[in-house]
Amino acid sequence: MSAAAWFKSRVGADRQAVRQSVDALPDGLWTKCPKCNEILFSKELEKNLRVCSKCGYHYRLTAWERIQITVDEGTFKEIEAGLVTVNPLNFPDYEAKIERDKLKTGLNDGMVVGLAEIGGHPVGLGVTDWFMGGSMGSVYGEKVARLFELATSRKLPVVMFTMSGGARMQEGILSLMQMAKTAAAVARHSKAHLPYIVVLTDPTTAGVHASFASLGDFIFAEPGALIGFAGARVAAQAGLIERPANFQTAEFQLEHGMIDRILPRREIKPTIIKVLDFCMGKEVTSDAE
Amino acid sequence: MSAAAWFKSRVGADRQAVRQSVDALPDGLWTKCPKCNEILFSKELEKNLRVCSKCGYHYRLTAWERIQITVDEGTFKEIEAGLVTVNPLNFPDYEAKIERDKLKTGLNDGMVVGLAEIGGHPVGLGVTDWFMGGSMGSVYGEKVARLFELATSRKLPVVMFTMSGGARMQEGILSLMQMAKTAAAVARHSKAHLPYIVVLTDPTTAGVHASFASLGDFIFAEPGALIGFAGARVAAQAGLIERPANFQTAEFQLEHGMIDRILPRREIKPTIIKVLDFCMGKEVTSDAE
Amino acid sequence: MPSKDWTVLDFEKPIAELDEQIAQIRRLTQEQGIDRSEEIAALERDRDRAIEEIFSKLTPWDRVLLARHPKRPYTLDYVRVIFDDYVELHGDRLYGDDHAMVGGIATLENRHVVFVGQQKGRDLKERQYRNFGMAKPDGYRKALRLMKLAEKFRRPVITFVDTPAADCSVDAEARGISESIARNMMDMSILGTPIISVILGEGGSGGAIGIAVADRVLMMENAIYSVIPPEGCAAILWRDPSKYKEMAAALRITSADALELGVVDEVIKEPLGGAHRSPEAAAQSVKSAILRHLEELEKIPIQKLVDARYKKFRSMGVFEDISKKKPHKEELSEPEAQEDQCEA
Amino acid sequence: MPSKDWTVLDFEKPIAELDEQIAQIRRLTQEQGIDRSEEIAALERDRDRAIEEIFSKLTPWDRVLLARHPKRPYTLDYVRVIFDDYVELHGDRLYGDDHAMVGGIATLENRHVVFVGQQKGRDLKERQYRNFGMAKPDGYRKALRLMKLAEKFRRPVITFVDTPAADCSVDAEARGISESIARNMMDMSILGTPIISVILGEGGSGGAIGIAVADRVLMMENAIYSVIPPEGCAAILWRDPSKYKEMAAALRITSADALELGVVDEVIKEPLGGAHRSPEAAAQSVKSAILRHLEELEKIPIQKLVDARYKKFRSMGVFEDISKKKPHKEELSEPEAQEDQCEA
Ligand SMILES: [Zn+2]
Ligand SMILES: [Zn+2]
Repeated sequence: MSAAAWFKSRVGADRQAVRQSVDALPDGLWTKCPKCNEILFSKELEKNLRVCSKCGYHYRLTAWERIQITVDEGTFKEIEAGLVTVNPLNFPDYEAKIERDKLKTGLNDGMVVGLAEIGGHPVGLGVTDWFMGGSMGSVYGEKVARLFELATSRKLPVVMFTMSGGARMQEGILSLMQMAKTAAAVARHSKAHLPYIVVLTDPTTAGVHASFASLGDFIFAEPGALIGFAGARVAAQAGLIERPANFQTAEFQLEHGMIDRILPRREIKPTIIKVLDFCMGKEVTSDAE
Repeated sequence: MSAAAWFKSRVGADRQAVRQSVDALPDGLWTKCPKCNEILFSKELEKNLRVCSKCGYHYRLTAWERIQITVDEGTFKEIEAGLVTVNPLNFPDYEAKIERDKLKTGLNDGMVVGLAEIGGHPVGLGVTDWFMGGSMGSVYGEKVARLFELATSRKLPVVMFTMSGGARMQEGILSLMQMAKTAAAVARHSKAHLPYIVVLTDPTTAGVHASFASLGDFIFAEPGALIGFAGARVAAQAGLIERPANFQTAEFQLEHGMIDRILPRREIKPTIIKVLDFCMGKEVTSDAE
Repeated sequence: MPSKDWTVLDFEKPIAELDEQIAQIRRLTQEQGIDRSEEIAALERDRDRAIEEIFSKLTPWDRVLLARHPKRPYTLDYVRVIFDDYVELHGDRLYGDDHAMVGGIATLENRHVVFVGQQKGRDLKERQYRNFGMAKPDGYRKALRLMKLAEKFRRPVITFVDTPAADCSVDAEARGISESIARNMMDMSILGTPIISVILGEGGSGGAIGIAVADRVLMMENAIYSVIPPEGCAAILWRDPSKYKEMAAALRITSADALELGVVDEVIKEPLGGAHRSPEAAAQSVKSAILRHLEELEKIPIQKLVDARYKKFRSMGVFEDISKKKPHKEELSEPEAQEDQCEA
Repeated sequence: MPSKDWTVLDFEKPIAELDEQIAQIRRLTQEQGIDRSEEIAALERDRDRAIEEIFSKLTPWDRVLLARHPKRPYTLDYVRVIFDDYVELHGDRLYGDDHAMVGGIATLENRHVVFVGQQKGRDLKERQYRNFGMAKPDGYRKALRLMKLAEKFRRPVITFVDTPAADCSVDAEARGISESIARNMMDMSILGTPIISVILGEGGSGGAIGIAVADRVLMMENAIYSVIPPEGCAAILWRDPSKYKEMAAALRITSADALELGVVDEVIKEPLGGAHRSPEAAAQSVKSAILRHLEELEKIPIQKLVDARYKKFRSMGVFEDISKKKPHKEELSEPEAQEDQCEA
């Protein structure tokens, strides 16, 4: 699917409508910032890439919104859209939840992968939607692995936007194995001297953070994004009480050496292009060897 | 030179005599431990590899003493004994100090390198004596580099006993370059899949610790050895006041993940043999590839 | 083994009572010199029948209790039986030495191997020293350092998994616990030497897989392997921590489940009543399983081995590909669901 | 630039006075509109002659003061002029982000490069933030991470050296400052991409060489490169810290010395009076020197380049080999000293 097609589709329109019913004030024209409570003109908010112009709060984006603001217009071609989730463990209520989120998002699962161009560079692109908490099950992991395999065979960089609550509990141990599977796919892509750029968005935690999301040659993050190993509820279970104020934020991870830079949303695409120029640009240091 | 020849030589005998005049009580038969003040029977002390039987204090060894207790009897052949130190910077008093330490140690400089067998394994061996504070100048660095190059060409492991106050100030920037030179020689040896075993003995600091001494596949240390980056006097200059009690000891380095094990002197040779068996033993996991 | 002992699980109580009877008769035999061996043999038969009876009906939650059994042999208990000449090696050469992750070089029959594994503590003091078997980034980095030594010297790697989870404290997070686990999985997936992992007790999520990307993954009969502890899952998913027993079943965390789901290659049978009833025999079973797999793996050229390792993990997961059921279209607008499962 | 200014060195005072005179006349010119350009030109000639006169007699200790000059351009001042599209990258992916070591990707004319360098602070606050340009293990590990990115994508590495020394505090020691420097030298010696290092100011011992194992090592005219600061050396070797000026000479730490000793490949001339009198011009000189060397290095196949880098550092040091002067004996008992030097 293309981004334009999605936005025109029934689900795309519904999703936009649902978002407005959540964020927007009754008249629909104005939206209240959940962080600073500023009243924002909805159209201005869209123009500002859904970043609050007052406090810089970065709203979460749908997969298709992310694609739209990231790729060169009209260049995204989805792949592997036919992979759909089943219920391998016969886990209670799993199918119902999947159906609910399919309706909500218009997607078969949380990970959308495809080929696109960014700044004229052909890339493999992965973006995540908030489907079952952005969790990684078999379909999610399989799509990531197939994306890396395709990129490896075509000598393409991979650009990945992550947003995830972790491994999907409803697929049990199979979800855990997606961590190994995606990490192994990254290994082969990396050995082929191909670049992998990760942008961590709010939130990126647990099984996804502890696998392909932490393995980029370049790792960026959106300001204020929740990023960490223990999901909030797991951490609560573990009784973590004394924590620094910025614990598990992008800023904490930067301070602790885990990410390259924090990028406000507007700077993400230009920075990715600079990095792609660096990695894939024609001027090479030596044609010998 | 062989160890036996050294012990029989005039300098060897003198050195033994000098040591006794320092450590020993007037009758020569008894020695007082500098750490616990225990009165030790000198012959027993020698039998105990110069480790205090009461408190475990490890006396420093001369290069030849170290060789004698480490290699299979009669297997050590010194190489590069002809390298001698000059005074490239015309540094004041340097020649006089060199001459003094030549007389004291019977060596041309602090590093003694050669070929030997340990547990039947042929190895390249480097040991250090307390010559100009165990400092690394051009001859010292050159000998280390030549040892690694010979070991690389003959596919031999390298076993290295370090004892050093750091780079030799009297050779200025040339001493600093020995750090790069020795590290580069280790790199080539390591790329050839050959093992490098380091035993850090008291003291190993500064330029030697920050170059080949920290690059072993296996790094062991004698108990209580002073090990660290800043030499004691440099650290004093830098005004380091609040330090943990065990700062810059072997025990501190173990706690901080920098060394594999602390080995009492008696366990060093058996452990080296186990490691050599592991690295060089005939049973391999796969003859394929 | 008195039945009031906290180290006896509820469902083990009948067994413990028979054990106690047998022990009493043995004591009497010694004290009084009367031969009561037939009586003992009969009681032992009763006890073994009781064990078989009880173990044939174990629930998944019972397996969790066995995997965490306070008397269960831990990693170093296995090491002592399985390996000779073990030289423990410490430290990650970066930050510290993690006592929850142990490792070193050792011999296994004629072979030289590298071993790494998580280590729990037996008493309170050792438990704290071992951080309850929960490794921090330093532990995963130490493990990777040792595995790279194995690769350099072409020796196989044996890893023993026994951890409730990786440590998720503030300092583990600050030093990159996610990065360390991710890096291990990535580098293990291309490590140029055979790797065998054995899940001995608790195979706790990322903490486990961080040292278990292996050519062969073996699993003790009463071990568990899970994406999340059942208690945590119940609390998070159903917001009802009391449902942990149901969750243990739903998550399919037993060795039989893992084998059926294709996540482990072999289940190692434990001695009657569990590994803790005969740690030596359990270790011998692990040893012979490792040796058998090593012999197979050693015959495979390294590149083939690494490729097979990739394919192994690559094929894990269950899903459906509806694009394969009909001609592929560039833009599927509204995919039709089909219900038959297909394994990738 | 009033002469009471603490940023003016003693030997710069006559220059500063002339600068001040010129500046005053310029101000008057502006205020009063009278053309005094001839007078200014004459004064400028005087000043330039004074500079030449003063700089022709600089002692090694004066060079130390210039290398540490409070107005001397620092690493990022050069970066702003030399590179375009600089994207700073942070962190070692292990522990932290060291502000004394900066780096990232950038373009240099048509080329894509990786840059790393030590960064000092200008005012007290920034000095503390930059830890006075003294990097900890995290800084060296960040530098190595970035250099490995350069190798992966076949881009050259440019490093800028300006550090009094590596940090030797308790926490630097605890995280392995020695290991980090040693590892950098080892890995740089085999890094599969061209490396150019420029010593901009202070080339302080292990702290400097930890990022300076390069195919070409260039050195600013007034930079120093030393195994130990002269003050420290005087204190340790002569137990008399007041002898630092003599020690500065004895240690041979100037750019001319380094060139003569074969430790650097080229000295980059600074603008009249030192880089701080014209930072832009200084940076342009550095830029053209880097470009010239890059053009040479790019023509060399990588393996040859790495071999040449090895030989370069391999040949540093001065000693004598008396075994070459006479037939080699297996056991030399009492070597005879011969006094002529030979370079390895
Ligand atoms: Zn706001
Ligand atoms: Zn004593």
